[in-house]
Amino acid sequence: MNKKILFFTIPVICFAIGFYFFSKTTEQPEEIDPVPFSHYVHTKEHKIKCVNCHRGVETQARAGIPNIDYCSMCHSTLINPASKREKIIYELVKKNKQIPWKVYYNLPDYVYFSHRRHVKLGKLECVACHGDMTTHDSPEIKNFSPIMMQFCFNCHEQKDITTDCGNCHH
Amino acid sequence: MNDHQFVDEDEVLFRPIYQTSKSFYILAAALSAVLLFGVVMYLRQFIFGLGETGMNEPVTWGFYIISFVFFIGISHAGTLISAILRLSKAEWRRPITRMAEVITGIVLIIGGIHPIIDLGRPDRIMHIFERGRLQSPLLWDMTSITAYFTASTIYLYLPLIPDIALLRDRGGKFHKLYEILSWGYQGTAKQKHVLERAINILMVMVIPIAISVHTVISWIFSMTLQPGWHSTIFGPYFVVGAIFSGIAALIIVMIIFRKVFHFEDYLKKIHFNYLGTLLLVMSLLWFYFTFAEYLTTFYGHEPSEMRVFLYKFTGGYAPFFWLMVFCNFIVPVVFLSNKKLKTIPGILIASITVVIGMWLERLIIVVPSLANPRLPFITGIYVPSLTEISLLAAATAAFILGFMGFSKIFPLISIWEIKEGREESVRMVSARLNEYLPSKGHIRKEIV
Amino acid sequence: MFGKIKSFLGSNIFIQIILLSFLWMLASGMTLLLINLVHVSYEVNDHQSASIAISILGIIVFWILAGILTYVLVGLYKGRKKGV
Amino acid sequence: MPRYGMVIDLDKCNQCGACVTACKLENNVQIVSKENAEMGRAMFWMKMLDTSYEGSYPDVRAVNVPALCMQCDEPSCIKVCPVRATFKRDDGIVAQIYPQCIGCRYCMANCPYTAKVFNWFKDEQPVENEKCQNIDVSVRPKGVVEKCTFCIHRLQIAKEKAKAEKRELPEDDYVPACVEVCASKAIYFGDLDDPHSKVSKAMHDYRKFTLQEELGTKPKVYYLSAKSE
Amino acid sequence: MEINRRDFMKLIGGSLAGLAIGGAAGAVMKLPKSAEPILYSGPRIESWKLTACTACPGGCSLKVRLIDNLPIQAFGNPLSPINEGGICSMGLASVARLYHPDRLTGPMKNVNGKFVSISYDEAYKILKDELGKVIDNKKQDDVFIAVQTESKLRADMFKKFSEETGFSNLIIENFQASGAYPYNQVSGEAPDFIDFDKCDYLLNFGSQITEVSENPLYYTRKIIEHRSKGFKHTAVQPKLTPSISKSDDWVPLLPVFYADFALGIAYVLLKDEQYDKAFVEKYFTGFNDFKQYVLDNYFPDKVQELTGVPSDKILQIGRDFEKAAAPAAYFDETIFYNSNGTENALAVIALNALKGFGGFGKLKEEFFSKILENEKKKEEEITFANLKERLSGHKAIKALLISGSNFVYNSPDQAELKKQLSEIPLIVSFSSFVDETSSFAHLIIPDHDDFEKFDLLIDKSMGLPSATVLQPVVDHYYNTIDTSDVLISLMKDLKSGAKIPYDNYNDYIKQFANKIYSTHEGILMDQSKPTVIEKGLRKIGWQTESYSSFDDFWDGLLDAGGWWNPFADKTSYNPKIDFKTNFGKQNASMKKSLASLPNKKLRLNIFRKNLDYKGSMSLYPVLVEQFGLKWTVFYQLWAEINPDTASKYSLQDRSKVVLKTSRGKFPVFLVYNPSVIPGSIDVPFGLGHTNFGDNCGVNPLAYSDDLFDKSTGMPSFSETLVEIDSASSGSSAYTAQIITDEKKLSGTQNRSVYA
Repeated sequence: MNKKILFFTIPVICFAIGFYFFSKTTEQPEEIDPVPFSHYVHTKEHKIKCVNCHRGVETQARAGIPNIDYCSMCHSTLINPASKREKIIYELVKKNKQIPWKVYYNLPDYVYFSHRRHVKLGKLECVACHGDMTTHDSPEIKNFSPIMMQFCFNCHEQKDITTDCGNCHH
Repeated sequence: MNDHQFVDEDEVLFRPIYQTSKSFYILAAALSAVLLFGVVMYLRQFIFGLGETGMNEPVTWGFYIISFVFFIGISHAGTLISAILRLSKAEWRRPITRMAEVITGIVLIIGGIHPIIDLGRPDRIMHIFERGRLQSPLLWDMTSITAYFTASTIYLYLPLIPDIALLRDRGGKFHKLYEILSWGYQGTAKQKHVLERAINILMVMVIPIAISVHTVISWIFSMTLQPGWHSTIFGPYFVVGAIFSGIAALIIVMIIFRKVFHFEDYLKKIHFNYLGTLLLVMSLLWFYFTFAEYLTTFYGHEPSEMRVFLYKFTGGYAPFFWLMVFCNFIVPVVFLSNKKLKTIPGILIASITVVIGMWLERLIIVVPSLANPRLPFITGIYVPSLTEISLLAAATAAFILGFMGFSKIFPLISIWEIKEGREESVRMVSARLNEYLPSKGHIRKEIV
Repeated sequence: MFGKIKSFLGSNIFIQIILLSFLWMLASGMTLLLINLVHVSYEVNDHQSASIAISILGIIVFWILAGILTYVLVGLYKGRKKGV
Repeated sequence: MPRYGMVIDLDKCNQCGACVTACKLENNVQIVSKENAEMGRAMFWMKMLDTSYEGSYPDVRAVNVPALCMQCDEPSCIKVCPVRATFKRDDGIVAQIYPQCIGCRYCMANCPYTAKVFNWFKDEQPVENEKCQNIDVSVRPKGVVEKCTFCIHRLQIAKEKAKAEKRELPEDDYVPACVEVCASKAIYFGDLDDPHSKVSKAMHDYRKFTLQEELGTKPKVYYLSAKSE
Repeated sequence: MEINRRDFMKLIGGSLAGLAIGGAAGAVMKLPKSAEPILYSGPRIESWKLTACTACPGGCSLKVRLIDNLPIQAFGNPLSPINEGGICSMGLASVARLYHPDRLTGPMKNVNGKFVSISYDEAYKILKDELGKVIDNKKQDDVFIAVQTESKLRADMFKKFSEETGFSNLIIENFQASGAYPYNQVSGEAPDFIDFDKCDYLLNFGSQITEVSENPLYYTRKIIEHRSKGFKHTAVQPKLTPSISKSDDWVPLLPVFYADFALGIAYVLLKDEQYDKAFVEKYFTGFNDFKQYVLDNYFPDKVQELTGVPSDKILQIGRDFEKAAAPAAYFDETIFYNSNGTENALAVIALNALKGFGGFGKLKEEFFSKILENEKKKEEEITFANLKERLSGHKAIKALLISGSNFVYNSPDQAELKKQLSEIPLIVSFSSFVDETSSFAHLIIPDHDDFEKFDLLIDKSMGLPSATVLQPVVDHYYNTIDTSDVLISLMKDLKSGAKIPYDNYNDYIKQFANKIYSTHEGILMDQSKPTVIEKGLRKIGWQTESYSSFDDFWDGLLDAGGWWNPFADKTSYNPKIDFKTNFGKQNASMKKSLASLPNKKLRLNIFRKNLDYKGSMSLYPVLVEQFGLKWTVFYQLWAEINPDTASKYSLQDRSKVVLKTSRGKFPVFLVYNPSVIPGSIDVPFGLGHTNFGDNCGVNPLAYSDDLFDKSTGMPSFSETLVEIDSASSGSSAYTAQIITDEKKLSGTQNRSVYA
């Protein structure tokens, strides 16, 4: 009898587990960028600020990702001929071929998030949300700090900024 | 008197549990097919969206809400009636109560599911628990229906215990189940006493809950500003309607099982007579409420109200409206008020029409008001789609299936109450009569 | 020792208790839900009073129901003939 | 805190319906398939309540009323929402939170202005319009209720601009699309509480009326008409 | 309880199954695709560009919103004096056209019924050779060019082309030009505008003045203002259109009777001796005959029995008209949508003449005609009528060039016309879509979209010269080419030694702008209306701004989106006019039959809505959706009928009815409408395209009689008689079912007609 129960309960539990995971997982795109971009080299070694490449940060909602002709401003010549990585981008620049960046921070379109508001008006550091990207030498494969609504909430609550739904959702 | 004889006597009541005919399986198969189809249709709706239904602007509520109200209404058959009968110590209740309570149990589940079927985003149902708003009548509903469901299941379960004990003592199939559910009931005085008490408390408790449930459902509508809904008598109106349809459903069920399982000598003409009378009374009461409702509307002659009024009386929904009146008032009155027609078939016909009529009434209440909103410029047409119809069919099938299932596990007529009746009631009744009658000799005539 | 536990797990009373606990779970679950909702209504302060009134009603009903069933089942359990 | 409201001057309105188009395009309101439209599922946040006629031929006059969500001060829709998906903001705009809505459509049933619409199917913009969607507004998923929001996204962006430029939000910076495009300047929009705003001046016109005043929903969309409505 | 191996396996199996099912269920329960984030990579930089709207003759200035240099929305330019930030539905929707899936991506060649794409050079070569042949054997007269453009400059370019190459059969449909056409018959010049500063009574003959007209948005504002000053606006129209909502008085009248009505009013003036005698004897040659004729034939009672307008109404309007100091009887192209359109127009002109054209005005010095060399050409204009007669007559047409015009869709009785077209050996179309007309083409050289090309829309209807720039918002997506450039290169190739002072159209535009610049008048549209003081200063020759160079001016022009001259002076309009024609003779029988309907017959009155201009609507789903009626009738043809008439024929409201004309049957959804003229059925125009965007509904014009205005060749919209073929008693409750089978029906109808 109780064997029966066991046989009943365990699959049920498994069902629950399966259900939970499959319904909750937010699958991350796992491909690696075609360009082995290194935040470390750019920020730490060449002392480039985030804003210099992600130009939208202080002026508009989107930070934006530089396209090839922006890269070409530096990479039109080989800075460090030794570097294998740099060759790749150098080639791309020569061919003037756009880089198919992977975008890992996809905001649902029913959320209004403005970088300007947070960085310029709110005086937030990039690190606050994105984590310290400057240490990343290898190209990104996932969004470094997965941002959930709770994440926003915590900050908004402690800074006591409105948590009115209508403020971010429409 | 000796036991053996009794067992024989009530053997009929045990038979359904131990013997199953082929036709049972066939019917079960057919019904489950219908049910399955309904499920498939629902999955389609779930995937493709509510567009699968016939609902539109401004008729944003359709069959689902109608059947929700309807089924919850039916549920009042049971518990309320049996409770009232128990309370009023009506001796003829004994073979009826069980079925009534079963109806409640099953129908509540079905009815309770409907609002979820009606949701546009059932995958977000958790939002109700996370950030629900208790001020919304929908939440009142959720609460009261859950309460009612719990109460009525308990109320069904408690009187079932002695019978389960009987079944357990017989041994055979489901032995373990019976052992567990009977909680070692052996009919000792103490146990009897405990049971009695519990049942009495519940009886008193269930009635207000039951009434509250349907009042709250009516409030879903009457709390809005829609013409034709925004009315104070909706609470009692719905409750009356609910009991009305409940009794009708109960009669149908009784007659069917009487036929199928040969309960003729338990469910006698007299029971149907009484229930029929009750039905008649409710029918009159229902008509009174309906009349009051529409008279006030008509007399007030408020334009937007009148649009709905005319839509019902002469407009697109006139056929349904008059059919409803026919089913809910004319037929019952004709069949139940006159001796010749008040036979069991007659009563059956009356009850069937009443059930249909009450369903129509829900339709009449829900759709026309939505179809004629306050701004006269936008008007709607509502034509149900296959999805909705098949889901209605599925709900009905589920109801029957539930009953069949129950009849295979538990007795449909509470055996111990019958026994108790046989043993006790004569004495109890005479005692009671002694209390409120002057002379003794007179009484003898009455009873014998 | 282990045998005892096993037999207990097998026994009816265990299952019966589980069944009973379901009802209590429902009752307490309902209570928690209502409390949560009241709390939310305080958070966004709209009509707390209404929420409270409704929740009080709901909670009481559920607890009474659970109580009754427990009372019965315990009563039945106690009231068995001796020696069974 | 401002209290945003609107005044529509029916004597100026020439019934061109540009406001309707502007609304649809600004908010990516989906254009449903023909079958659905015929079933009465066409979605309009703002619609020209269609011609009722005054007088008898040949002296008839058509009465067209552009109607949108009335952004009531006492909204009957938020009273019944079971999940707080619709609520009144501090600035008086009645917001609808799509990710929160469970699609019970109770608010629609209770809206005396039938201003709300429901996504019966998943968003189905025709190919012609796909490429010119307004990126500021989310595309609503299937099974949620939506309605006019006074182009709330414009308010957000305007506010942010103003803040970035360190100045107060001037009156004309934030107007809904329907107001912006109106050719006959028949729609005024702004802060009703600010006595100097155009809208509050227009609001105190003797011709003022609101739809279904008797219900006491206190709409914040007023109409002006010399003909008594 | 011990678990043996089999049990264990069972257990594993069970749990795996559970996991799988659970996973599946979980996957199902996930958010639907549409709710998942839509990824827009790219910085989303917002920018605004100014251009002009070409959806209707108005030529409003558009403010286009671009995200990452892709146009997504269009609004009105708040600084433009024409629309002052307002914009109509057509303008708003116009962005969608840019991305329309049906747009031609390059030149197309018709190879036995199928269009195959070819290179531009190929296409051009074919065109050049064919035309070259024609020229060589001196057959220029057998070539027709049908152009429909609202841009004067583009029209000018075509005129230039026809001049240079000698293709004299040039048909130019231009709203303003055709409005001026009857003036050219009786007098030298047309008035430039209604002078709202003087005009105190506006009598509007059939013009949907605030919807689709010379300058609808400007007129909308002006008329509101005008009426707020207490001046009257009376509209004479067969249909209660939204325009009339802005008029004080409406005279429901069929276009056929406009002339009679106008003369009826003239009668009142003449009788009361209230007309402008000075003007008349100075400028009105043949006045006495005219007076005599009117006095004999048009006393109010006669007019009443003729037109059905009560005589006291005529008197009242006549009195209003004569009392007014500067009345204007206004008409525009729409008056010609009738078989005696020109006559009507002349009658209206005559009526104006009696009050000395008080309500109209003219620019002091003809600003643009100074610049436009080809505008002032006074010889006999070729109109669509000529093409019609040529087609019907057996004189062959060698070639037909079509630009912008979709005349097949816009003309009645299309079956015949289509047959005739299919006989033409060479049809070249410059349309960027395969529409009804260009589907007959042998060669299509698609033009740029209007968001991709340069142009300058010049306008005088405001009483001030203004020029709105139509400039590329994006550089063209597809392999298309500006038609004018094709023309220019054709001119060069066909006529050796043709001296063309510009090598492409943009150049031409620039030169035009340069002329504007060189006048040193006016200001750019980047500043709000000048104040009185400023005007005063201007008067005494103070330049508020001056540009260092033309390039400077040009850049400014592009940024500002246009140029206008708020300081231009205007004069009263008093032309010499002489009437040789006498009125009322035309189609008397038609009038009779329309006035006193034969039994069981009704008038089919086709009306236009402000969502559609000459059948252009079907490209824009958002407009087609709104085209419906009362938000309950969508994507199908409906008909409005007066309840009294309906009851006579026992037709129900909101029922489905099949109408029958001499050309065939078509289904309509019948709706009551108390504003409809008794005895006529109003159906909207704009649905029922066969291959041009959305093809729902029916095109009523295809079923109406083959009637054209004799001289302008505009199709007649309201002279067909129709009868109820069958009336199914469908009440509103069953619309859903009706609609479905109606669809089938309409489908078959289309086929039978277009076969």
